[in-house]
Amino acid sequence: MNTATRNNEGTTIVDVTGHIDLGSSPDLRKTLLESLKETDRLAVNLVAVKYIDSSGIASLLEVLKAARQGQKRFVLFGLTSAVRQVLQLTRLTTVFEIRETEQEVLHA
Amino acid sequence: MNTATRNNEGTTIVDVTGHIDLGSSPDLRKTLLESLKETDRLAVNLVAVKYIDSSGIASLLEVLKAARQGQKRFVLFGLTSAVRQVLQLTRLTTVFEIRETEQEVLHA
Amino acid sequence: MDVQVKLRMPSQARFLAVVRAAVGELGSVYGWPEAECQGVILAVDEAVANIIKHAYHGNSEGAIEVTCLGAADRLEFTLLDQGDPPDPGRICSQPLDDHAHGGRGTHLIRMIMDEVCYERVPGGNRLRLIKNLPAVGCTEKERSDA
Amino acid sequence: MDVQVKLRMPSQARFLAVVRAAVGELGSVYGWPEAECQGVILAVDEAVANIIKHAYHGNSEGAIEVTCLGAADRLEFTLLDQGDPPDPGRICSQPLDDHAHGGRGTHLIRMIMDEVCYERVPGGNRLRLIKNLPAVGCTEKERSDA
Ligand SMILES: Nc1ncnc2c1ncn2[C@@H]1O[C@H](COP(=O)(O)OP(=O)(O)O)[C@@H](O)[C@H]1O
Ligand SMILES: Nc1ncnc2c1ncn2[C@@H]1O[C@H](COP(=O)(O)OP(=O)(O)O)[C@@H](O)[C@H]1O
Repeated sequence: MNTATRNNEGTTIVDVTGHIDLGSSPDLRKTLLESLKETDRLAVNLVAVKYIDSSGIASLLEVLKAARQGQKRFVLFGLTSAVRQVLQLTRLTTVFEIRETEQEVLHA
Repeated sequence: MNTATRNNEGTTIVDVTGHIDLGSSPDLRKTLLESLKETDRLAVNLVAVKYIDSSGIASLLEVLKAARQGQKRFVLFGLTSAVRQVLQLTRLTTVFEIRETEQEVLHA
Repeated sequence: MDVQVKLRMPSQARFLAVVRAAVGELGSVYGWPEAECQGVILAVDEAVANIIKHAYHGNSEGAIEVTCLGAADRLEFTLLDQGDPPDPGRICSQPLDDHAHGGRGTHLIRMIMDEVCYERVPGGNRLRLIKNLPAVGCTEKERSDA
Repeated sequence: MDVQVKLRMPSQARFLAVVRAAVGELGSVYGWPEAECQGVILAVDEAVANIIKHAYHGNSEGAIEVTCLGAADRLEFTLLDQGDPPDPGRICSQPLDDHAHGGRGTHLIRMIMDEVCYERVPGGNRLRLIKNLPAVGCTEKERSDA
């Protein structure tokens, strides 16, 4: 897994590529929590994530919780079918704010 | 492996995708030999071929031989690193006519 | 004749990718629909991750054996470890609608697989996972097009 | 602890993809350069294809066992079949600059692997292939960046 962080119209975007599993989810968690400190709006681009397991989901939930506590926005976008499947099975599709595209994230 | 055949400026182009191995090379051979019957210029687009083994190379050599016998042109283009590696190891890079792009095939 | 893939690996997360690749490739050889493949990959990955986390507590020197038996109508997985056995009371013990961070792996495994069986055997802890294939009587081609 | 992947499969070309996936994933877990991975995948695939073609003559019911042993500094493969043994005089017997259609598989295997050994053992025909890893003393990260 790799991550790259950038800014688009005041929203911090973290582009994630690769597989999010037990090995890589601690890195993801760390990167996202650090980014969250520096911004009020954090969006995670999952379009290049072909795999996520429950440890990845747990990391995203932890970031969501931190965002809520800080009254910040935390959005996921670009979900592949694999990511969608896991969120559906774990009944979390309505817990996260989920958008199709980066444009929708910025203008919703 | 999948193949799709089309025509561009009088050259028949066969787009190949997937892996060419012992299981799929007989199909490739058949498709190419049939296409060769209908055209004087046959080009194989290998840009989406991530794997080829010696049985695939053998099939391409067989088509090359048939093309030479019929005084027809037979070109490969869009070679990925995997395809390039096998052709180099088997010292066949100079035996085939190889082009970078479809444009080069048409205008060379 | 069926196909068997057996992996012996140390309890390290970096080898999960090898497990996933082998399971995924087996599925696509048998022409399973993409979504079924993804589900089974996830279930097996979660089960191996649980062994790394809970049986071996993150110790990277534990041994894990994953056996996949593939046939046209089902896939069967046997996972073996010599770590701490699972406490049956904790498997799927946490309600899914609790938004705590953990506790979802065993739910995913049960939702995806048709049979899930944790056993204590002489060689250690054994987990058997079975997935029956959806399509009966349709060709591999039809299935892979689905 | 090293990693072992063992595949038992019938002599059918469609399972070659499972072999390639497992070998490729092992290579990338150990952080090999892409070109090395591709080479080893090719060599093992050619060796299994030869068993299907020449030991079992295309009969789809023969048994093939492929064992991959992965360590940080080398990969070792053992292939076992119960078909016809190879005629040593035919291995790499055809000059590469002959443009005949066949005869390249055994050359590729020898060019890519560091050790290639065909043996007759009680269980059948055994082929051992060993590839030593290029980088000594550089980290996995450096290797995968290479
Ligand atoms: N293979 C295993 N070995 C030992 N304990 C296990 C195993 N799998 C699951 N468990 C127990 O079941 C609990 C629930 O597991 P799970 O639903 O995967 O969630 P999590 O891993 O996030 O705790 C674990 O916390 C652990 O106590
Ligand atoms: N595993 C094997 N079992 C039996 N014979 C083999 C085996 N591998 C290679 N051979 C013999 O070696 C010859 C050369 O093999 P190879 O270089 O791979 O080319 P090809 O498969 O195109 O003939 C084969 O034709 C066959 O006679």
